[in-house]
Amino acid sequence: MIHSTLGVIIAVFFLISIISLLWWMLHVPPIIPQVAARAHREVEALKNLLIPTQGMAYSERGVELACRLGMEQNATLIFAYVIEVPRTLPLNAEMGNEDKVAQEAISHAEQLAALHKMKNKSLIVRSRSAGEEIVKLAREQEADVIVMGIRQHIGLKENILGRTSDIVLRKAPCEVIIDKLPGEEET
Amino acid sequence: MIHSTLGVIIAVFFLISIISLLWWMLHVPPIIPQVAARAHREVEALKNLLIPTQGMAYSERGVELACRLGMEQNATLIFAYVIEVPRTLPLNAEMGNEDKVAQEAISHAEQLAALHKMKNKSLIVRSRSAGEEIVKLAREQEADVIVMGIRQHIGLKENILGRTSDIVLRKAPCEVIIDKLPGEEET
Amino acid sequence: MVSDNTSTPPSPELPHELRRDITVWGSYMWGYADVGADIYAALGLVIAAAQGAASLAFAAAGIVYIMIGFAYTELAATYPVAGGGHYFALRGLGDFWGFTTGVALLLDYTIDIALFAVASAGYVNFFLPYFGIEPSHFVFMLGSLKINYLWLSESFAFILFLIWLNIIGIKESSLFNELIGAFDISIESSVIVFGFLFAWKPEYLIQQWQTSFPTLHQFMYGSSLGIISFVGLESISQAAQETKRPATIIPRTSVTLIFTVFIFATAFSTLSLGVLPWQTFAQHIGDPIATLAHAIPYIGLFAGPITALLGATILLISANSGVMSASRLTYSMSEFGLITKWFDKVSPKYRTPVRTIVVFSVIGIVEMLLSFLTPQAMDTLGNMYAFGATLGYLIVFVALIRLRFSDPYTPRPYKMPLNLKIHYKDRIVDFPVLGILGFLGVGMVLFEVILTHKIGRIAGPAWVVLGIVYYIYFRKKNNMPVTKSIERNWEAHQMDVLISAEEFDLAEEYRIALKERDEKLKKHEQIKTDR
Amino acid sequence: MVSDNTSTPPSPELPHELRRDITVWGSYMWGYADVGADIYAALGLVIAAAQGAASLAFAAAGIVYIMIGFAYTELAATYPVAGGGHYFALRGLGDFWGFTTGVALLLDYTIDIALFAVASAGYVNFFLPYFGIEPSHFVFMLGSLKINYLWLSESFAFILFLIWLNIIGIKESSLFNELIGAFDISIESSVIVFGFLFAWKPEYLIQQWQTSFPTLHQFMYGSSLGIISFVGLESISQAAQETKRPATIIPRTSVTLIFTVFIFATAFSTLSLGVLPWQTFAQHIGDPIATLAHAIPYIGLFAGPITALLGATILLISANSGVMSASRLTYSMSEFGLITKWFDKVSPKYRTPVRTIVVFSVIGIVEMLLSFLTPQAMDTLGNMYAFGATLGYLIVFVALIRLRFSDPYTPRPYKMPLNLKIHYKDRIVDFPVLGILGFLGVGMVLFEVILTHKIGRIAGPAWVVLGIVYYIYFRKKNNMPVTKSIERNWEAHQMDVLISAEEFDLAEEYRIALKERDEKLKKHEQIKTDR
Repeated sequence: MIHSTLGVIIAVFFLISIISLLWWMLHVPPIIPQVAARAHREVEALKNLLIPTQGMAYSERGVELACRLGMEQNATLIFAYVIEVPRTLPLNAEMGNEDKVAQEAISHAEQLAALHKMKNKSLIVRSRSAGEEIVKLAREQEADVIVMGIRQHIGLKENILGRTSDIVLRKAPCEVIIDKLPGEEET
Repeated sequence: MIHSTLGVIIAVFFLISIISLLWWMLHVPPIIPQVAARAHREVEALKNLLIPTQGMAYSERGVELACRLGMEQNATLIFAYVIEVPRTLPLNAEMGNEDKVAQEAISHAEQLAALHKMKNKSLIVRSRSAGEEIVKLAREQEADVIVMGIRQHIGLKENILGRTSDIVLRKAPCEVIIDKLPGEEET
Repeated sequence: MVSDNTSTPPSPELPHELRRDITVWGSYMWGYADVGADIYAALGLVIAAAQGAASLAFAAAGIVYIMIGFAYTELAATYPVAGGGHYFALRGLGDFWGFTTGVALLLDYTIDIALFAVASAGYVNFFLPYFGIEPSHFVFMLGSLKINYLWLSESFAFILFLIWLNIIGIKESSLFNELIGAFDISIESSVIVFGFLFAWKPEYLIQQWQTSFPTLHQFMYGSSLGIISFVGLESISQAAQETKRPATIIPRTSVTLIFTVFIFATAFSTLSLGVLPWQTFAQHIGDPIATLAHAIPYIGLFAGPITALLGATILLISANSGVMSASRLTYSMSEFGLITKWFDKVSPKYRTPVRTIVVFSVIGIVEMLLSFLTPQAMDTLGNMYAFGATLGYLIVFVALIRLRFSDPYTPRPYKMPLNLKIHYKDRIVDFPVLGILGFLGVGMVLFEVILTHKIGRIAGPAWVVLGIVYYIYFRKKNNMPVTKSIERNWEAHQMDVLISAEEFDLAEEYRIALKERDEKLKKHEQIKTDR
Repeated sequence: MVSDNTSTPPSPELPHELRRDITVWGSYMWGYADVGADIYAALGLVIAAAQGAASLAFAAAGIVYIMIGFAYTELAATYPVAGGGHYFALRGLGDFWGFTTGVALLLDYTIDIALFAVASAGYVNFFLPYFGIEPSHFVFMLGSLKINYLWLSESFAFILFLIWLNIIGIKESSLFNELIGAFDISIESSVIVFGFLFAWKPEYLIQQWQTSFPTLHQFMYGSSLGIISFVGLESISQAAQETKRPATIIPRTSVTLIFTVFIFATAFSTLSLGVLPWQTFAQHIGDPIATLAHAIPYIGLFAGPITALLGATILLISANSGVMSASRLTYSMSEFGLITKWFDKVSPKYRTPVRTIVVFSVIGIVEMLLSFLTPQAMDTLGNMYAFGATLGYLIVFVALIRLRFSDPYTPRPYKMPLNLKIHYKDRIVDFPVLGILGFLGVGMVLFEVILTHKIGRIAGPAWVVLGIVYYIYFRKKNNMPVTKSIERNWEAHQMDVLISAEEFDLAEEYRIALKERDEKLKKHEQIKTDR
């Protein structure tokens, strides 16, 4: 003889909550092996990502890559646009619309960072050699990794990477990630 | 004169639900600029990631990187261990414990993929040249991108990348991402 | 916001397009304007029919309505252009069904204009005695018919005002809605809150539930009337092409509208039966909110003027919604070659489709005149209203299901919940289970409408048949296929729509989806030629 | 599972460690064994005090208890070693407080052994008449004191059995708990479900609430008694070093224990007052579950044997929990040089700390003998029980707060909710607001215990003071600092703990956190030397 519907509801609620608590308790997540843990945590430790950008589609690919890499640990993205000034000109020479191009490249990168809701700061610097400057910036900004999107240099047989990335790869004080798009189409 | 507490509860509930509905409606997410959308969507389109692994700490870094890159779009990771057989031996020669090493490298990669709950498959192949084989696998498996973690080659002045990565960068039919760890410490 | 430096310049090849001037609040209000008046009209009717179970009847109707709402939300977010149901049917089922849906919905919008302008003027008459004017004096006899020419001219003036308002710009017309709508929502909310706080007796509601539970037939009739109070979501889609970032905003405003209207409808009916006996509402079918407000302490004192003001304004913006929607619907139909090209013209000065605004508002005026001349006309129009809406919705459900198969590449930022993944031609298609349920639900209501509405079941289909006759004549005359559709490049069109809507993310998603499909096709062909 | 090929080999330098043999269910049951018996004891007391508001009193006590639970969950997951509260205090506040907490908790565990073995034997006596044995015949007189020597020897036998069980292995001892615990949970759940289905009258509960609401003083007393029913979470931490993957499993079992006990306590009290008047429970304080079960249809028929069996078993595993916890606590205290090193020895054969098991169970036997010889001893022990637990918990809360500042690098897989981010020495520290509230809550309970428990407020502190006297003597004798702590390499120790627990992910997190700190320190020093 059931006395009240409220009693039935409480009884059912009691059973459901006890059973679901025990069910949850017994379903322990699987063990994380040491190798997996190490690779995962070391990437997690990358807090400062330096991303040299040129404002081209391939640079933005690098920015997106950096966003994915840094999202989980809420890393800081440092965007850098290096204006290469030829040695024939003084370092602070007027360079046509280079400043405007730099601004635009940086703003595109910032939009991507905003899409992923990531902390970021931007630098526009002038230098004789982009490669050397990037290495210097990595040291100054205490970057944990440099992420670069690069272009296919068609016909460049002896060095597939181009001058800048070659210097960065050789001299960088930190990890370097190079993202090379295939050469066929450039949007 | 308030007639019933239930009435008060309903009135409050009514107000809260109407106000919160309108509040939610009025808080539109910000616009996604075209550049950001393009970079984001193009990375999202990478569905097959080929990850050559050597079972070293630097290879696992590449695996972790690929996981981060493919997580959002639930991409498939294809792990490949290439056993390089010297030209002096037949291709199916006994190679000491190479098979065991390969198995272990693949299993580490699979553990990382499992940590990120990602689809993956694994290949162990024998070849004369690891680089050529990776390029061939990328074509066969319709890889959208090859992700490789590499080692610092100390003293190798003329080619910073090493033979395998150089071949892959030159001949790959798709995007290539190279992750170079700094040379100082190898765990 | 970073959007300013990336907004697209107006396309040079289409110099006179509609202008994107509607904000989030505006989009919501185009829907609310339409729906708000519907509740006003339906509350009394539903209580009279469903008696003690009126809240349940509203809730039951609400379930069908929520499914319609989800379907419109998906489609409007996917295809953010003017045209609403007609456009979805055109995309999914071809020209003929696009036209049929359009003509069914057009019926509703012109009736909106006529019915609600007249009803709004009726509420205005409440205030005239305070200014020494007695509306009932302004009457002349036409045969045996008494015609109130003051009321008639007021209604006429209202429609003329709305025509003018809609011509000068969607921004102005939308602003008018936004202000009045905000006022009306506040008043309605106050009535509900005050009512529940100071007048509502739960024991009274329970007693009515127990003693006056309707028969099944009464209940079903009541809940089919409840559907009327939920018509109106369409207007949000009609304004899509003039809404900023429609693919983002329309899902939000639609979902909000679905739930606010659902909450209002159940709250009003629950409140009503906890304050007054259902018989009282049955006796005052025409003005349930005023009846209710009179019975609530504090606000009861102002109930007369407040509810009259509320009625006058909410019905006026509802008529405004009718003018806007009728013009955009026909503009779109003309653009796609379903009716004469003459309507496909945007005023260069105001960026509004002046021709359709004038022509279809005039049709509304004609309907209004009829309703003054023949006493049954009002009933007839009401009956046709239900027929037009349900027929349109029924076709839209079919289009929704069809489009899931025929156009899987267009990104759907919002999908109806409850889908089954099924294999279809090498692809995985999300089959919408709720779409089928919605189709059956609306089908049942349409069946009931045809069964119970004596005039509507003749006049409604008659309007649609008349429309189809015109369609056949028009297409033949212009050497266009009648049963088949005109060839159109939907993909380029869709891409243009997304870009012009500043939905870059969706545009990229679409571009990549098409690219992947093309690559797949190319590979398939290669395999074929290799053989 | 892929874990097998990566499990660590046993460290060669510590050949005789405790063995990780406790599973999820085992870990949960070590806690439940302790708590289950406590509800059994407290239900009648709380109802007698809080009358119609007993459920509310349990809920109020539950809030303090949930905070204690969260604190233990955080600490046990962060430091997955044996020792429980004593270890946390040692890490957070140093050797002296580590010892004080340990000695307070040790009091509780030895009382556990004595009290619950005796009570369990009491329930066993229920069955003896069915075998023709009348327990009340086995009595001899000692002066004016009647001593039941059958009961005494039963209790003695039980404790000997538990000593043997715990010596042969944690796996065996845990299995014993797991089986009996599962049975007891099922029985208790059945009583609740059957009760709510067939005997519970909500109107009866409401009537008691309205007519027998306690005074504030009665209510507070009742809810302070309610805390007793919640003591016992500690045991999960004591078993941590023998639990598989403790940092993952212990948060789960603790949280589950917190909520199941909370649900059981509120359900039992709500059920009781909806079935019988509170006065009935006040008259049968000693056996509330049996009283309740008798009043429920169907199961009422078996109520006598079932509740006797339930009582006997649940009290026996509670005593088992006391034996295990007392031995691990003292093992850990010895390991860290707080008591003689003689106890820091694991049997090479069984991998259990045989010496501590035997010695501290014998202390339990002594307490048991006392309780048979002096009728007040039972009361005294009960009073001391509350004192020991609350003092221990109070220190643990301080340790929790302190550790957030002093040891921010150890990964905390679970953190108490509600934290304030504050700056402290160039770092951001999560300051635990709930820790402060918990401290105040437990502090209030301790205050109440000292105020109301006449014997406890003398005997409890006396035990602690006695302990401290031993501590001073021991540390002086061995040339160890008394007020200060021994230097220990906590970082290496923590890393060992994490690795041996197979919590590789946490170990990596810890390694990287320490590396980052070291780099920061190096840079700071460089800047200093550069000046």
